[in-house]
Amino acid sequence: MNYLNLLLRLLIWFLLTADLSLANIVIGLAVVLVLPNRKGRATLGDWLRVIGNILISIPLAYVEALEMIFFPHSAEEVTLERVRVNRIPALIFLDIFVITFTPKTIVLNYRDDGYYEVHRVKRQ
Amino acid sequence: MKEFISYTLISLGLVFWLWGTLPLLGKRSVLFKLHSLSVSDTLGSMAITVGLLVHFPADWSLLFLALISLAIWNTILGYVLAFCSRGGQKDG
Amino acid sequence: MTVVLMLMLAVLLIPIYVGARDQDVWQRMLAFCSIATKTSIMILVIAVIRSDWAIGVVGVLILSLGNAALMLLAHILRRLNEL
Amino acid sequence: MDEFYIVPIVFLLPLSAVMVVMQTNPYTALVMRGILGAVSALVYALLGAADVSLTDALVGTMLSITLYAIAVRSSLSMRIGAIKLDKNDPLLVPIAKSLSKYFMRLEIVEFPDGDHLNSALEKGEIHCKFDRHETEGCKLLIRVPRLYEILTAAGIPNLSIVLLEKTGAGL
Repeated sequence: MNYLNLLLRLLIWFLLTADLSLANIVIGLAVVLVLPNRKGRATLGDWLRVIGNILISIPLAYVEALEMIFFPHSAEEVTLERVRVNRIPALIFLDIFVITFTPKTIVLNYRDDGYYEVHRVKRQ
Repeated sequence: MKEFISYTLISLGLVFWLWGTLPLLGKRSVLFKLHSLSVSDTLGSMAITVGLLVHFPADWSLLFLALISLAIWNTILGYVLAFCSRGGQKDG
Repeated sequence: MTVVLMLMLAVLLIPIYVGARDQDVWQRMLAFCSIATKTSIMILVIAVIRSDWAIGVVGVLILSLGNAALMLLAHILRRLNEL
Repeated sequence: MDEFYIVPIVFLLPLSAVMVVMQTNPYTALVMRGILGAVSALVYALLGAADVSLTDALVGTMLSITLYAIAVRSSLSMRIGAIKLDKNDPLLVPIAKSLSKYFMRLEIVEFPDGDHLNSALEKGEIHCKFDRHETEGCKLLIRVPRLYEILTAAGIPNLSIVLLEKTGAGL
Protein backbone atom coordinates (compact mmCIF):
# COMPACT_ATOMS: atom_id res chain seq x y z
CA MET A 1 0.00 0.00 0.00
CA ASN A 2 2.62 2.45 -1.06
CA TYR A 3 0.38 5.07 -2.61
CA LEU A 4 -1.61 5.30 0.61
CA ASN A 5 1.53 6.35 2.42
CA LEU A 6 2.18 8.97 -0.26
CA LEU A 7 -1.37 10.30 0.05
CA LEU A 8 -0.94 10.69 3.81
CA ARG A 9 2.27 12.63 3.32
CA LEU A 10 0.63 14.86 0.71
CA LEU A 11 -2.24 15.56 3.10
CA ILE A 12 0.21 16.59 5.85
CA TRP A 13 2.08 18.78 3.37
CA PHE A 14 -1.07 20.64 2.30
CA LEU A 15 -2.22 21.05 5.90
CA LEU A 16 1.18 22.49 6.83
CA THR A 17 1.47 24.89 3.92
CA ALA A 18 -2.26 25.71 3.39
CA ASP A 19 -1.53 26.64 -0.20
CA LEU A 20 -2.99 24.98 -3.31
CA SER A 21 -1.07 26.81 -6.02
CA LEU A 22 0.54 24.79 -8.83
CA ALA A 23 4.07 25.51 -7.62
CA ASN A 24 3.25 24.28 -4.14
CA ILE A 25 1.67 21.09 -5.45
CA VAL A 26 4.79 20.37 -7.51
CA ILE A 27 7.08 21.04 -4.56
CA GLY A 28 4.90 18.89 -2.31
CA LEU A 29 4.97 15.98 -4.78
CA ALA A 30 8.74 16.27 -5.03
CA VAL A 31 9.18 16.27 -1.26
CA VAL A 32 6.81 13.32 -0.85
CA LEU A 33 8.64 11.27 -3.47
CA VAL A 34 12.13 12.14 -2.22
CA LEU A 35 11.44 11.20 1.41
CA PRO A 36 12.61 7.64 2.11
CA ASN A 37 10.03 4.91 1.64
CA ARG A 38 9.73 1.87 3.79
CA LYS A 39 8.07 -1.35 2.73
CA GLY A 40 5.23 -2.29 5.02
CA ARG A 41 2.34 -4.69 5.28
CA ALA A 42 -0.30 -2.22 6.39
CA THR A 43 -3.62 -2.49 4.63
CA LEU A 44 -6.26 0.16 4.06
CA GLY A 45 -8.34 -1.43 6.81
CA ASP A 46 -5.53 -1.02 9.33
CA TRP A 47 -5.17 2.66 8.52
CA LEU A 48 -8.92 3.30 8.67
CA ARG A 49 -9.18 1.54 12.03
CA VAL A 50 -6.35 3.59 13.51
CA ILE A 51 -7.74 6.85 12.15
CA GLY A 52 -11.13 5.92 13.56
CA ASN A 53 -9.48 5.22 16.92
CA ILE A 54 -7.89 8.66 16.89
CA LEU A 55 -11.22 10.36 16.17
CA ILE A 56 -12.92 8.39 18.95
CA SER A 57 -10.12 9.05 21.40
CA ILE A 58 -10.58 12.83 21.41
CA PRO A 59 -14.04 12.92 23.06
CA LEU A 60 -13.05 9.86 25.11
CA ALA A 61 -10.07 11.79 26.48
CA TYR A 62 -12.32 14.62 27.63
CA VAL A 63 -14.75 12.18 29.24
CA GLU A 64 -11.87 10.51 31.08
CA ALA A 65 -10.53 13.89 32.18
CA LEU A 66 -13.91 14.85 33.65
CA GLU A 67 -14.13 11.46 35.36
CA MET A 68 -10.69 12.03 36.87
CA ILE A 69 -11.76 15.46 38.09
CA PHE A 70 -15.04 14.40 39.71
CA PHE A 71 -13.98 11.00 41.07
CA PRO A 72 -10.43 11.00 42.44
CA HIS A 73 -8.33 8.24 40.89
CA SER A 74 -5.57 7.59 43.37
CA ALA A 75 -4.57 3.98 42.67
CA GLU A 76 -1.93 3.21 40.06
CA GLU A 77 -1.07 -0.01 38.27
CA VAL A 78 1.03 -1.27 35.37
CA THR A 79 -0.55 -3.70 32.93
CA LEU A 80 0.58 -5.44 29.78
CA GLU A 81 -1.46 -5.02 26.63
CA ARG A 82 -1.21 -7.21 23.59
CA VAL A 83 -1.20 -5.74 20.10
CA ARG A 84 -1.25 -7.34 16.70
CA VAL A 85 2.21 -8.36 15.55
CA ASN A 86 3.88 -7.49 12.24
CA ARG A 87 2.76 -3.91 12.17
CA ILE A 88 4.72 -1.18 10.46
CA PRO A 89 6.35 1.44 12.73
CA ALA A 90 3.91 4.18 11.73
CA LEU A 91 0.95 2.15 13.00
CA ILE A 92 2.78 1.28 16.23
CA PHE A 93 3.45 4.97 16.70
CA LEU A 94 -0.22 5.81 16.19
CA ASP A 95 -1.25 3.06 18.64
CA ILE A 96 1.07 4.48 21.29
CA PHE A 97 -0.31 7.93 20.50
CA VAL A 98 -3.92 6.86 21.00
CA ILE A 99 -3.19 5.09 24.29
CA THR A 100 -1.11 7.91 25.73
CA PHE A 101 -3.50 10.62 24.55
CA THR A 102 -6.25 9.48 26.91
CA PRO A 103 -5.28 10.81 30.32
CA LYS A 104 -5.91 7.65 32.33
CA THR A 105 -3.35 5.57 30.45
CA ILE A 106 0.27 6.13 29.48
CA VAL A 107 2.44 3.74 27.48
CA LEU A 108 5.68 3.13 29.34
CA ASN A 109 7.48 0.84 26.97
CA TYR A 110 6.96 -1.00 23.73
CA ARG A 111 8.48 -4.45 23.81
CA ASP A 112 9.66 -6.39 20.82
CA ASP A 113 7.48 -9.39 21.64
CA GLY A 114 4.40 -7.31 20.86
CA TYR A 115 3.34 -6.05 24.28
CA TYR A 116 2.87 -2.52 25.52
CA GLU A 117 3.53 -1.77 29.16
CA VAL A 118 0.67 0.53 30.10
CA HIS A 119 0.50 2.59 33.28
CA ARG A 120 -3.02 3.50 34.34
CA VAL A 121 -4.73 5.23 37.24
CA LYS A 122 -7.83 3.70 38.84
CA ARG A 123 -10.48 4.58 41.36
CA GLN A 124 -9.90 3.02 44.71
CA MET B 1 -23.79 33.04 21.61
CA LYS B 2 -20.39 32.74 20.00
CA GLU B 3 -18.88 34.70 22.88
CA PHE B 4 -20.57 32.43 25.38
CA ILE B 5 -19.29 29.24 23.78
CA SER B 6 -15.78 30.62 23.48
CA TYR B 7 -15.61 31.81 27.09
CA THR B 8 -17.06 28.52 28.32
CA LEU B 9 -14.36 26.59 26.48
CA ILE B 10 -11.61 28.88 27.73
CA SER B 11 -12.83 28.63 31.33
CA LEU B 12 -13.04 24.85 30.98
CA GLY B 13 -9.44 24.89 29.77
CA LEU B 14 -8.40 27.07 32.69
CA VAL B 15 -10.12 24.75 35.17
CA PHE B 16 -8.29 21.81 33.56
CA TRP B 17 -5.01 23.74 33.80
CA LEU B 18 -5.48 24.48 37.47
CA TRP B 19 -6.70 20.99 38.35
CA GLY B 20 -3.91 19.27 36.46
CA THR B 21 -1.11 21.52 37.67
CA LEU B 22 -1.94 21.45 41.38
CA PRO B 23 -0.85 17.78 41.84
CA LEU B 24 2.69 18.88 40.90
CA LEU B 25 2.93 20.28 44.42
CA GLY B 26 2.13 16.91 45.98
CA LYS B 27 4.42 14.02 46.77
CA ARG B 28 3.14 11.48 44.24
CA SER B 29 5.26 9.59 41.71
CA VAL B 30 6.36 11.16 38.43
CA LEU B 31 4.02 8.87 36.49
CA PHE B 32 0.98 9.87 38.52
CA LYS B 33 1.76 13.53 37.95
CA LEU B 34 2.13 12.82 34.23
CA HIS B 35 -1.48 11.65 34.12
CA SER B 36 -2.77 14.88 35.61
CA LEU B 37 -0.41 16.93 33.47
CA SER B 38 -1.81 15.29 30.37
CA VAL B 39 -5.23 16.51 31.49
CA SER B 40 -4.01 20.04 31.93
CA ASP B 41 -1.38 20.51 29.28
CA THR B 42 -2.91 18.56 26.42
CA LEU B 43 -6.66 18.66 26.98
CA GLY B 44 -6.83 21.99 28.81
CA SER B 45 -4.65 23.73 26.26
CA MET B 46 -6.66 22.21 23.42
CA ALA B 47 -9.87 23.49 25.01
CA ILE B 48 -8.35 26.98 25.29
CA THR B 49 -7.21 26.87 21.68
CA VAL B 50 -10.64 25.77 20.45
CA GLY B 51 -12.15 28.57 22.51
CA LEU B 52 -9.87 31.06 20.80
CA LEU B 53 -10.76 29.47 17.45
CA VAL B 54 -14.46 30.11 18.08
CA HIS B 55 -13.79 33.65 19.24
CA PHE B 56 -11.39 34.68 16.48
CA PRO B 57 -12.12 32.51 13.41
CA ALA B 58 -9.90 34.70 11.23
CA ASP B 59 -6.74 33.03 12.60
CA TRP B 60 -8.06 29.53 11.94
CA SER B 61 -5.03 28.12 10.14
CA LEU B 62 -2.65 29.19 12.87
CA LEU B 63 -4.83 27.89 15.67
CA PHE B 64 -5.52 24.64 13.82
CA LEU B 65 -1.81 24.00 13.47
CA ALA B 66 -1.36 24.83 17.16
CA LEU B 67 -4.08 22.31 18.00
CA ILE B 68 -2.41 19.55 16.00
CA SER B 69 1.07 20.19 17.35
CA LEU B 70 -0.28 20.40 20.91
CA ALA B 71 -1.94 17.01 20.62
CA ILE B 72 1.00 15.27 19.00
CA TRP B 73 3.92 16.79 20.87
CA ASN B 74 2.48 16.69 24.36
CA THR B 75 1.43 13.08 23.94
CA ILE B 76 4.83 12.01 22.63
CA LEU B 77 6.52 14.01 25.36
CA GLY B 78 4.42 12.21 27.96
CA TYR B 79 5.53 8.89 26.52
CA VAL B 80 9.21 9.94 26.38
CA LEU B 81 9.17 11.28 29.94
CA ALA B 82 7.46 8.15 31.25
CA PHE B 83 9.92 5.94 29.39
CA CYS B 84 13.02 7.87 30.45
CA SER B 85 12.08 8.49 34.07
CA ARG B 86 11.78 4.73 34.56
CA GLY B 87 15.22 4.22 33.06
CA GLY B 88 14.04 2.22 30.06
CA GLN B 89 16.22 -0.55 28.76
CA LYS B 90 16.37 0.11 25.06
CA ASP B 91 16.18 3.27 22.97
CA GLY B 92 12.65 4.57 22.54
CA MET C 1 -9.23 38.36 27.88
CA THR C 2 -6.91 40.19 30.25
CA VAL C 3 -8.54 38.30 33.12
CA VAL C 4 -7.80 35.05 31.27
CA LEU C 5 -4.15 36.03 30.93
CA MET C 6 -3.85 36.88 34.62
CA LEU C 7 -5.38 33.53 35.58
CA MET C 8 -2.94 31.79 33.27
CA LEU C 9 -0.09 33.65 34.94
CA ALA C 10 -1.32 32.51 38.34
CA VAL C 11 -1.38 28.88 37.17
CA LEU C 12 2.05 29.30 35.58
CA LEU C 13 3.50 30.23 38.97
CA ILE C 14 2.81 26.71 40.31
CA PRO C 15 5.27 24.81 38.05
CA ILE C 16 7.84 27.59 38.43
CA TYR C 17 7.67 27.15 42.19
CA VAL C 18 7.92 23.37 41.82
CA GLY C 19 10.93 23.74 39.53
CA ALA C 20 12.69 25.88 42.10
CA ARG C 21 11.83 23.69 45.08
CA ASP C 22 11.98 20.07 44.06
CA GLN C 23 15.14 18.02 44.50
CA ASP C 24 14.38 15.23 42.05
CA VAL C 25 15.46 16.05 38.53
CA TRP C 26 12.45 14.26 36.97
CA GLN C 27 9.99 16.36 38.91
CA ARG C 28 11.82 19.40 37.57
CA MET C 29 11.53 18.00 34.05
CA LEU C 30 7.77 17.71 34.56
CA ALA C 31 7.67 21.34 35.68
CA PHE C 32 9.72 22.35 32.63
CA CYS C 33 7.38 20.44 30.31
CA SER C 34 4.38 22.11 31.85
CA ILE C 35 5.94 25.59 31.66
CA ALA C 36 6.94 25.15 28.02
CA THR C 37 3.37 24.33 27.00
CA LYS C 38 1.77 27.00 29.16
CA THR C 39 4.02 29.82 27.96
CA SER C 40 3.42 28.98 24.31
CA ILE C 41 -0.35 28.93 24.86
CA MET C 42 -0.01 32.34 26.54
CA ILE C 43 1.92 33.59 23.50
CA LEU C 44 -0.93 32.35 21.30
CA VAL C 45 -3.51 34.14 23.45
CA ILE C 46 -1.52 37.38 23.31
CA ALA C 47 -1.15 37.05 19.53
CA VAL C 48 -4.87 36.52 19.07
CA ILE C 49 -5.81 39.40 21.38
CA ARG C 50 -3.58 41.82 19.51
CA SER C 51 -4.31 40.09 16.17
CA ASP C 52 -0.56 40.13 15.54
CA TRP C 53 0.16 37.42 12.97
CA ALA C 54 3.94 37.36 13.52
CA ILE C 55 3.65 36.63 17.24
CA GLY C 56 1.12 33.90 16.49
CA VAL C 57 3.48 32.20 14.07
CA VAL C 58 6.23 32.38 16.68
CA GLY C 59 3.91 30.82 19.25
CA VAL C 60 3.08 27.91 16.96
CA LEU C 61 6.74 27.42 16.06
CA ILE C 62 7.80 27.35 19.70
CA LEU C 63 4.97 24.96 20.45
CA SER C 64 6.01 22.56 17.73
CA LEU C 65 9.82 22.83 17.83
CA GLY C 66 10.61 23.84 21.38
CA ASN C 67 9.84 20.41 22.81
CA ALA C 68 12.72 18.79 20.94
CA ALA C 69 15.27 20.09 23.46
CA LEU C 70 13.14 18.66 26.25
CA MET C 71 13.20 15.19 24.69
CA LEU C 72 16.94 15.29 24.16
CA LEU C 73 17.53 16.36 27.74
CA ALA C 74 15.29 13.54 28.94
CA HIS C 75 17.32 10.97 27.02
CA ILE C 76 20.62 12.34 28.32
CA LEU C 77 19.34 12.32 31.90
CA ARG C 78 18.19 8.73 31.45
CA ARG C 79 21.64 7.62 30.33
CA LEU C 80 23.23 9.23 33.39
CA ASN C 81 21.85 6.48 35.56
CA GLU C 82 23.39 3.75 33.43
CA LEU C 83 27.01 4.45 34.49
CA MET D 1 -3.55 51.47 31.00
CA ASP D 2 -5.04 48.85 28.77
CA GLU D 3 -2.11 46.48 28.93
CA PHE D 4 -1.21 46.44 32.60
CA TYR D 5 -0.89 42.65 32.42
CA ILE D 6 2.57 43.14 30.93
CA VAL D 7 4.16 44.11 34.25
CA PRO D 8 3.56 40.94 36.34
CA ILE D 9 4.51 38.71 33.42
CA VAL D 10 7.79 40.55 32.87
CA PHE D 11 8.61 39.99 36.55
CA LEU D 12 8.84 36.26 35.81
CA LEU D 13 12.04 36.84 33.85
CA PRO D 14 14.30 38.02 36.73
CA LEU D 15 12.64 35.46 39.00
CA SER D 16 13.56 32.50 36.80
CA ALA D 17 16.99 33.98 36.03
CA VAL D 18 17.80 34.10 39.76
CA MET D 19 16.63 30.51 40.02
CA VAL D 20 19.10 29.43 37.33
CA VAL D 21 21.97 31.14 39.13
CA MET D 22 21.14 29.49 42.45
CA GLN D 23 21.50 25.92 41.16
CA THR D 24 24.54 23.89 42.17
CA ASN D 25 23.86 20.71 40.21
CA PRO D 26 24.72 21.30 36.52
CA TYR D 27 21.90 19.09 35.26
CA THR D 28 19.16 20.80 37.23
CA ALA D 29 20.71 24.10 36.14
CA LEU D 30 20.15 22.94 32.56
CA VAL D 31 16.50 22.23 33.30
CA MET D 32 16.16 25.65 34.90
CA ARG D 33 17.82 27.20 31.86
CA GLY D 34 15.06 25.64 29.79
CA ILE D 35 12.45 27.20 32.06
CA LEU D 36 14.20 30.56 31.74
CA GLY D 37 14.19 30.17 27.96
CA ALA D 38 10.46 29.45 27.86
CA VAL D 39 9.72 32.44 30.12
CA SER D 40 11.95 34.79 28.15
CA ALA D 41 10.33 33.73 24.86
CA LEU D 42 6.99 34.61 26.43
CA VAL D 43 8.24 37.99 27.66
CA TYR D 44 9.79 38.94 24.33
CA ALA D 45 6.62 37.96 22.48
CA LEU D 46 4.64 39.99 25.01
CA LEU D 47 6.77 43.05 24.30
CA GLY D 48 6.10 42.61 20.59
CA ALA D 49 9.51 41.32 19.48
CA ALA D 50 8.53 38.21 17.55
CA ASP D 51 11.96 37.77 15.96
CA VAL D 52 13.83 38.01 19.27
CA SER D 53 11.40 35.57 20.83
CA LEU D 54 11.85 33.00 18.08
CA THR D 55 15.64 33.33 18.16
CA ASP D 56 15.68 32.95 21.91
CA ALA D 57 13.52 29.85 21.82
CA LEU D 58 15.42 28.11 19.05
CA VAL D 59 19.03 29.19 19.51
CA GLY D 60 19.09 30.41 23.09
CA THR D 61 17.18 27.52 24.53
CA MET D 62 17.14 24.56 22.18
CA LEU D 63 20.65 24.78 20.80
CA SER D 64 22.33 25.92 23.99
CA ILE D 65 20.65 23.23 26.10
CA THR D 66 21.67 20.61 23.57
CA LEU D 67 25.28 21.77 23.44
CA TYR D 68 25.55 22.27 27.20
CA ALA D 69 24.03 18.88 27.91
CA ILE D 70 26.59 17.20 25.69
CA ALA D 71 29.43 19.31 27.11
CA VAL D 72 28.46 18.72 30.74
CA ARG D 73 27.97 15.02 30.17
CA SER D 74 31.33 14.51 28.50
CA SER D 75 33.38 16.81 30.72
CA LEU D 76 31.97 15.72 34.07
CA SER D 77 33.20 12.17 33.81
CA MET D 78 36.28 10.32 34.99
CA ARG D 79 37.66 7.88 32.43
CA ILE D 80 39.33 4.85 33.95
CA GLY D 81 41.63 2.89 31.69
CA ALA D 82 42.13 -0.79 32.45
CA ILE D 83 43.08 -4.00 30.74
CA LYS D 84 40.20 -5.89 32.25
CA LEU D 85 37.63 -4.31 34.53
CA ASP D 86 34.08 -5.43 35.11
CA LYS D 87 31.36 -2.75 35.19
CA ASN D 88 29.95 -4.22 38.40
CA ASP D 89 33.27 -4.54 40.21
CA PRO D 90 32.66 -3.88 43.95
CA LEU D 91 35.69 -1.56 44.06
CA LEU D 92 33.98 0.85 41.66
CA VAL D 93 30.98 1.45 43.88
CA PRO D 94 32.74 3.71 46.47
CA ILE D 95 34.58 5.53 43.67
CA ALA D 96 31.34 6.25 41.81
CA LYS D 97 29.72 7.32 45.07
CA SER D 98 32.42 9.81 45.98
CA LEU D 99 32.43 11.20 42.43
CA SER D 100 28.67 11.58 42.37
CA LYS D 101 28.94 14.17 45.15
CA TYR D 102 30.59 16.34 42.51
CA PHE D 103 27.98 15.30 39.87
CA MET D 104 30.57 13.25 38.00
CA ARG D 105 30.21 9.88 36.31
CA LEU D 106 32.56 6.96 35.83
CA GLU D 107 33.48 5.76 32.38
CA ILE D 108 35.47 2.58 31.81
CA VAL D 109 37.75 2.27 28.80
CA GLU D 110 39.22 -1.16 28.19
CA PHE D 111 42.51 -1.73 26.40
CA PRO D 112 43.94 -4.90 24.83
CA ASP D 113 47.35 -4.63 26.52
CA GLY D 114 49.53 -2.50 28.78
CA ASP D 115 51.28 -0.59 25.97
CA HIS D 116 48.05 0.83 24.57
CA LEU D 117 46.95 1.68 28.10
CA ASN D 118 50.14 3.56 28.93
CA SER D 119 50.21 5.51 25.69
CA ALA D 120 46.56 6.49 26.17
CA LEU D 121 47.43 7.73 29.66
CA GLU D 122 50.36 9.74 28.31
CA LYS D 123 48.28 11.25 25.51
CA GLY D 124 45.64 12.28 28.04
CA GLU D 125 42.82 10.15 26.61
CA ILE D 126 42.08 8.71 30.07
CA HIS D 127 42.30 10.28 33.50
CA CYS D 128 43.62 7.33 35.43
CA LYS D 129 44.79 3.77 35.11
CA PHE D 130 43.59 0.80 37.05
CA ASP D 131 46.10 -1.93 37.99
CA ARG D 132 45.31 -5.22 39.66
CA HIS D 133 48.29 -7.16 41.01
CA GLU D 134 48.05 -10.63 42.46
CA THR D 135 50.24 -9.75 45.44
CA GLU D 136 50.13 -5.96 45.86
CA GLY D 137 46.36 -5.50 45.51
CA CYS D 138 44.57 -2.87 43.47
CA LYS D 139 46.15 0.38 42.47
CA LEU D 140 44.72 3.52 40.82
CA LEU D 141 47.26 5.80 39.10
CA ILE D 142 45.74 9.23 38.61
CA ARG D 143 46.97 11.92 36.23
CA VAL D 144 44.73 14.79 37.43
CA PRO D 145 45.54 16.35 40.84
CA ARG D 146 41.95 17.41 41.57
CA LEU D 147 40.63 13.88 41.06
CA TYR D 148 43.40 12.61 43.32
CA GLU D 149 42.26 15.01 46.07
CA ILE D 150 38.63 13.97 45.73
CA LEU D 151 39.36 10.24 45.83
CA THR D 152 41.90 10.35 48.68
CA ALA D 153 39.49 12.45 50.74
CA ALA D 154 36.86 9.76 50.26
CA GLY D 155 39.16 7.11 51.79
CA ILE D 156 38.39 4.01 49.72
CA PRO D 157 39.41 0.70 51.37
CA ASN D 158 41.49 -1.93 49.50
CA LEU D 159 42.66 0.58 46.93
CA SER D 160 45.93 2.51 46.90
CA ILE D 161 45.73 5.77 45.01
CA VAL D 162 48.87 7.28 43.45
CA LEU D 163 49.24 10.67 41.81
CA LEU D 164 51.44 10.61 38.69
CA GLU D 165 54.01 13.30 38.02
CA LYS D 166 53.63 15.54 34.98
CA THR D 167 56.68 14.17 33.08
CA GLY D 168 55.20 10.74 32.87
CA ALA D 169 58.52 9.03 32.08
CA GLY D 170 58.67 5.28 32.55
CA LEU D 171 55.02 4.77 33.27
